[in-house]
Amino acid sequence: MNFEIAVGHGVRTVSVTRQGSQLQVSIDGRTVVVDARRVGDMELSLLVAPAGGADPVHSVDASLAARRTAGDFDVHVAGRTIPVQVRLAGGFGRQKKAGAAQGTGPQRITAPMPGKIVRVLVKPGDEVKARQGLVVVEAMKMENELRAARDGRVRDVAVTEGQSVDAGALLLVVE
Amino acid sequence: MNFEIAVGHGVRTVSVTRQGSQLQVSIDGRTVVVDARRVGDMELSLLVAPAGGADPVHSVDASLAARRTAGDFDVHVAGRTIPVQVRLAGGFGRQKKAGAAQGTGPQRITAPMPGKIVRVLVKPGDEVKARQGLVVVEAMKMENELRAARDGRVRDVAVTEGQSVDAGALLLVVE
Amino acid sequence: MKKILIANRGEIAVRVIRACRDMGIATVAIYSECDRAALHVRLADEAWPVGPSAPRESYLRIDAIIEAAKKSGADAVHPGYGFLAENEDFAAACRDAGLVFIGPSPEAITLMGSKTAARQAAIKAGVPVVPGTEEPLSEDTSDADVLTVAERIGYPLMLKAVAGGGGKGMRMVSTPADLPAALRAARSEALSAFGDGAVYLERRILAPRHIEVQLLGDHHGTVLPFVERECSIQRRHQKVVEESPSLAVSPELRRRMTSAAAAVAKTVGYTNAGTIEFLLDRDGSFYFLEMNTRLQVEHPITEMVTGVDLVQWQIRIARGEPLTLAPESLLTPKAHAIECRIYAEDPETGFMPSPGRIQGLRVPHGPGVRDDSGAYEGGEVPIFYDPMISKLVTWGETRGHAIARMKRALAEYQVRGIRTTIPFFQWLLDDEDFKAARFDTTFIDRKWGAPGSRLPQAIDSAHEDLAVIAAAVHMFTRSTATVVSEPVSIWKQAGRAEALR
Amino acid sequence: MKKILIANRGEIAVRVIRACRDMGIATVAIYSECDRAALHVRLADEAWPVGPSAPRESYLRIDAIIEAAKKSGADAVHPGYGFLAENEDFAAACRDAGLVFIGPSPEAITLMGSKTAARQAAIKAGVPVVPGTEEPLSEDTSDADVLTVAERIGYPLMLKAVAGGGGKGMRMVSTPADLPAALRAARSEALSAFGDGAVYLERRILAPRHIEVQLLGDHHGTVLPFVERECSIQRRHQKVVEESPSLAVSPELRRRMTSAAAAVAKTVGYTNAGTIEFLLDRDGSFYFLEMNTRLQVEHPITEMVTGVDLVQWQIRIARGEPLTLAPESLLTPKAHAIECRIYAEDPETGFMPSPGRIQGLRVPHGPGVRDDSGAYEGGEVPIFYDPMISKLVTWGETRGHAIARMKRALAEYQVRGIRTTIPFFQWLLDDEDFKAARFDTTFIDRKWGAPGSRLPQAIDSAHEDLAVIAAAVHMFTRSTATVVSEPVSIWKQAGRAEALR
Repeated sequence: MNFEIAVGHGVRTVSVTRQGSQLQVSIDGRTVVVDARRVGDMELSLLVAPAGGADPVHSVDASLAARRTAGDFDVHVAGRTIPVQVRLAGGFGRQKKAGAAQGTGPQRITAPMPGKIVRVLVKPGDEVKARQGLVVVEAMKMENELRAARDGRVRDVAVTEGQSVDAGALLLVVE
Repeated sequence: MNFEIAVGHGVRTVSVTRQGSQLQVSIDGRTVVVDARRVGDMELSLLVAPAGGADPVHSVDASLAARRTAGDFDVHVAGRTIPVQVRLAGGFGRQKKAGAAQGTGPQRITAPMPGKIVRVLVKPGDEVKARQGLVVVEAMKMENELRAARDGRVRDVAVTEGQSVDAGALLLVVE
Repeated sequence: MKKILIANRGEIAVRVIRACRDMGIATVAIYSECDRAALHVRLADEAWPVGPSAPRESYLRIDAIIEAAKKSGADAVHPGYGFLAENEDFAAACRDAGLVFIGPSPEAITLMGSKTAARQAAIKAGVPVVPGTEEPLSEDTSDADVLTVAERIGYPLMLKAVAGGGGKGMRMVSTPADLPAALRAARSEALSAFGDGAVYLERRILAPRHIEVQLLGDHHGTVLPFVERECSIQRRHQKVVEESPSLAVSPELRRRMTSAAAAVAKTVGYTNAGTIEFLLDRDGSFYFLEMNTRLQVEHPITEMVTGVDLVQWQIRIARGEPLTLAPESLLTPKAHAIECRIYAEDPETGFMPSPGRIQGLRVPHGPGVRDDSGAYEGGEVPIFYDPMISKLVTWGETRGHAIARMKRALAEYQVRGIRTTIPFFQWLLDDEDFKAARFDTTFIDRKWGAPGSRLPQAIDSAHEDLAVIAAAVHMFTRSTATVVSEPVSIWKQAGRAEALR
Repeated sequence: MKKILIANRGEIAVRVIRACRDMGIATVAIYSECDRAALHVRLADEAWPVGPSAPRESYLRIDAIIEAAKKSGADAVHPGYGFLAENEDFAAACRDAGLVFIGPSPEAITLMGSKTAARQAAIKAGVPVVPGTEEPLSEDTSDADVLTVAERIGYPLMLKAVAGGGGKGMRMVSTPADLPAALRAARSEALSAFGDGAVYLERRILAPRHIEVQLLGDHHGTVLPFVERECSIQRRHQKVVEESPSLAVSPELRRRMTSAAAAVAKTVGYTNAGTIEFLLDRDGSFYFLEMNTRLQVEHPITEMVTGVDLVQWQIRIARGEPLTLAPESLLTPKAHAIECRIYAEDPETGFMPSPGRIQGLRVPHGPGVRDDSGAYEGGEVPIFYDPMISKLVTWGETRGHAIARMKRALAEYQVRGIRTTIPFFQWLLDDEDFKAARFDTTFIDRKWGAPGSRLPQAIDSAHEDLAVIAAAVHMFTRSTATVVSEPVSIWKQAGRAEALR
C-alpha cells in the first residue's frame, strides 16, 4: 500500500507491505521493519528496527487523533504531537510535493475555532503588511487577533462585527 | 420499551418511555424521571428524580461492562459494581421470577477463568457435602478450589488432571 | 455543614467535590447548558441547571445559583476561583440567604477586590506598594484624563482592571500613543469578565519576579502565611507555570515577605483563604501588587510542599474551626513542587484556543505526579469558558527532580483531538535559563518569540519519521470494528484494507 | 549508567521505567508472548521478547534475559520484585555478564534468601526470632520425619517455603493430621513459584501484627532504616493493605525495631534496598521473620511519608553513590499513607482470579492520590501472572484523612470488564475495627468470613435500583456508533432501538 504523507515542510513517499508477522515500511526509500499491535481504536504499539538488521525493539507508543479533513491526523508519539496528512499515492499535487504550497497564492483567513467576531480591522482593498492584524475573534474568554502571514491586499471580507462563526469559516481573503 | 432485569436475588419489571427531553423509568411500579446523556460507548451521566416532583438532580455516573451472555452487565454506579441481567419483557421464565432458580436442580461446576486442572478431588457417584472441594484449578499463579454449593452426588466429571480449560468450560455436574 | 453547592465548573469544581467527599460532605454541582455532561456534574451528588452556556446567563447568575442552593438544601457555597469568587454581591447574597459562603466576608472582598483600596490597606499595614493611581478611573473617564494621569506616573506603565484577575483586563503601555487602544481593550475585557470596566494605572517595574504568599485566616483572629509561590512564568500576564518555593527567595526574605502578607491580611480582618501578590525587584525590594480573596488556581503546589489540604481548611474555617496548623511547618517547604497549566490552546498558532471533543486522553501517573483535571475522554471543551483543562503538578526531592518528573509526566500526557500547551511546557522545561531559575515576568514574551526557540522538538526529523510510520501503519491496519489485540486479526484487517483499495 | 533493562513486567516494570526516565536513563523492557502490548512494553524505550507466556519460559529465563541485556547494550538490570528478584543465580549471571545488578550481592541474596540462614543471621545480630527449625527440610524429607520435627515445635505452626515470599508456599497447620496435605500443597506451590520445594517449620505466634522495616544500604558501609510499615491486613498470608506508620508502634518501639533491622542488615554487609519483616506480639515483643532482598510491592507508602524515591536510590546506590539522606528524617513520618493492592480477583466468589480484557478504566486523581498501575483501557490481564493490576496509594494529614481519601479514590476507580478487589477494600475501610487500627494478621480470615460481613453495600436496594435504571436506559438508548453527546441524538437512537424491536 503506497501513501504520500505530508509532515513538517515536506511530503514523504511511504509504502507499507506485509512481511510475515511484521510490516515493512519504506519512507523515501529508507526501510524499517515494524511489529505493530493495535491497542485501541486509534492507538498502536510499534516496535521498530532498521530493515535487514536485528529484530524490531525500539518501542514507539503512538496514537492518532483525526482532524477535520479525512486523512489528516495529529500523531502523538514520544511525548510530541506531530500533524500529518496522509493521502494515497498521487494524492498530493506537484505543488505540495515541491514544498511550495506555503508561500504563494491568496491567503484565506479562516476561524481557527468557533467564536464571535469582535472587530474587523481592515476593509476590502486595504494594503496589509505581514503580521498586521486583520480581525479579532473572541472565544473562551480571550480575544485573539488573526494576522496576515504575508504582505498583500484585502480582497473579500466575509464577516461583520458581532457575528458568530463556526470553526473553519472563511473570514476574509488577502491576495 | 419493557424489560425484566435480574439484580441481587430478584427480578424487576422495568419500562422506559420518552417524556419530552427526558426518560420515564418504572421499576416494579415505582416511577422515576431521568435526564440521560451518553458520555461514552458504555458510560452514562444520569440525573434522576422521583416522578411527579421536581427536576431530576441526583447525579448518577453509571458505566457498564458487558458480560459473556448478551444482556448481562456489570453496572458501575456510585462506587459499586452491581451485576444485572437485562431481558426484554417475558425473557425470564417463571422460575427465575419466583427467585427459585438458585436453590434446586443439578449444579453445573464451570471454570470461572481459563486455567489448568491441578487436581480432581471427587469421582462420579461420590456423595458431597455443601462447601466440599470438588476440583482445583490453577490460574494466575494461585490454586483455586471449586466447591459444592449444596449437598449432592457427583454425576459427571468432564475433565482430567493436567488438562487446560477455557473460562466457562463444564468441569463436573453435581445433582 | 452537610451539603455544599459548588458555584463553579471544570477542574476547580472537581477539586472541591473531592475535598468534600474526603470530609463526608454531600456536593451540589451547577451547570450551564453546554456543561450538562461535564466531569463536575458527573462526580457530584446532585447537579442543578442554572442557565444557558454564556457565563453571564449561568455561572454569573447570582439569583439562579442562590435558588439552586436553596432548593437543593445546601447549607454552604464554595465559589472556587473566577466567576463569582470575588464578587461581594454574591458573598452577601449567600449570607442573606442563610448560606455559609466559603471565603472571606463580603466586606473583605469589597475592600481587597478594589485594587486601589487594597493598595491603601497595604500602605496602612506598612507594606510598600508600586507607585500608581490611588483612585480607580471609571469607565467614563476620558482618554485625555487618563493620559494626564499616566503622564504623572511615567511610561512604561501597567493598565489594570480594578476588578481584574487572571491576567484579564491588563495591558502594558509603553508610550502615550498606545494608551487609547490599550484602554479600550482592557475595559472591554474587564467588562466582559467582571462586569466592571474601571481601571487604574501603575508604574511598570522592569523585569520583576512575581512572588505570592498564600494565607489562611480563621474566625478567631489567627492568620497564617505559607511558604511563597514563584509565578513569574506568565504569558499575556497570565500565569502558566508556578513553583514553590522560589529560588529567588532566601529564608530571610521569606520571613519578611510572609510577615508583610500576614500584616496586610490582619489589617483588614481577613478570614478564609487568600493570597497576597508581590512584585520582587532585582534589588531584593518587594511591592504589594494585589490580594486575591479566594483560592488560587496554583494552590496545589502549596499543598504538595506543606501537606496541607487548603480546600479542606477553607471548609473547616468556614464552619468556625480554629486554625490548628503549626505555623513554622507552613513556612518550611518539603522539597519542591511545580505546576503546569494545561490549556486547550495551540502554541504553534499563537496560542489560539482549541475547543472541541477530547477524542483520547492519557493522564500521567506514578510517583510525585498529581493531575487536577476537569476533562475526560469523550468530553467536550466548550468555547464559552477559560480554556484551562487541567493542572499538572509534580513534586520532587529537589527542583531539578520536580522538573524531571514534570518532563516525564508531560511526555506521558496525551490529549487527543484538541491542541494543548503541552509542547510549550516541553520547550520551557528544556530552556537553560528556566532550568537555572533565571527568569522574571517578561521571560515568555522575550524567549518564546525569539527565532529558533519555538518547539524545537517538533521539527526533529527522526520524530517526524516515527509519526509518518505510525500514520502509515494506522491506515494500513485500520479497523472500524472494536479493538484488535491479536496480531492475526491485524493482518486480517490489513488484508481487508488492501482488498478495499 | 545509561540504559537499564527491567527484568519484570506489570506495574513494577512501569514504576522502574518512570524512575529511570526521571533520571534521564534509557529503559529496556522484556516481554513474554502474551505481554507484547503490555503497558511496560509501550512505555519503555526498547522492548525485547524473552519467550512464551509461561513464566518459566520467559520472565524466569536467566539466559534469555541476559542475552536481551547484552544485545540491547544495557549496562544494568533492575529485577523489580517477584520472578528473579531474589534469585542469586540471576544476580550472579548479571555480574558475570558485566551488568550491574540493581539489588544486593548474590551472596547476600543467597544468605537472606534461605529463611533458615537468615534466622541465624538475625540471631547473630542479637535480634529475637520465632522458635522453629534452624535447618531446611528438603523436598525428599518424609512426612514422618517432618511430623517428628513438628512435634518438637508444637502446634499450631507455620509451614513455609525456604525460598518463599508473597505468601506463596506457606500454610498454617493446626493438627498433625493436617500436616501431610499442607506439606504437599506448600511444596507444590513453592516448586512452581520458586523452583525449590524445601520448607521449614516455625511456631505460630497467635494474632501477631506484621510490621516491617525498609532499609537502604550503600557500598560505603552506611545502612539506613525507614519508618515502619504495618502489613497485618493479609489474605492467604498475602498482604492486601499496608500503611505507614503503624498505630501499634510507639516512637520508642520504632527506635528499637529500626535499630534491630539495621543491625541484621549490617551483620550480612547488606547493600541496596531490602526489608526486614517482624512479627509484633500483643505484649510488644517482636521477632525477626525474614528479610526480603529486593524492593517491596508496598514501597510507595514509605515514599509518600518520607519523600524519598526508593527506586531512584536503588539506582544511585548501584552506581556507587553514597547515601546522603538525613537518617532522622527517614524515621519521622510525614503524616500517613495507605496502600490497597487492586487485584483482578472477584471477592464475591472467594477471590477467584478474573483475567480478561479491561473494557473500561477510570483511574482516581486529585490531592493525595497515587496509582501505580500496569493496566490500561483495552489492555489484557493475562492468566499467567500475579493478578495484581495496580496499587492505589493515598496520603493524608492523619490516618483518618488517608482512609477518607482512599474511600473517595476507590469510589472513583472503575475497572470494567473484569472483577477486582475494589469492593473488598470498600468493605474493609468501613469496618470499625479497621478504622480503629484494632487488627492483626488473622483479621481478614476472621472478619471476611463472618455472616453478614460481606460487601454489605452490594445488597443495598437503592443502589440496585440505580443499576437497574442505568441498565434500562443503556438498552433503551444504546448505539453501536460513536459517542453521542447531544440529547437529540440519544432520542434518535432510542427511536431506532424501538423500531428494531
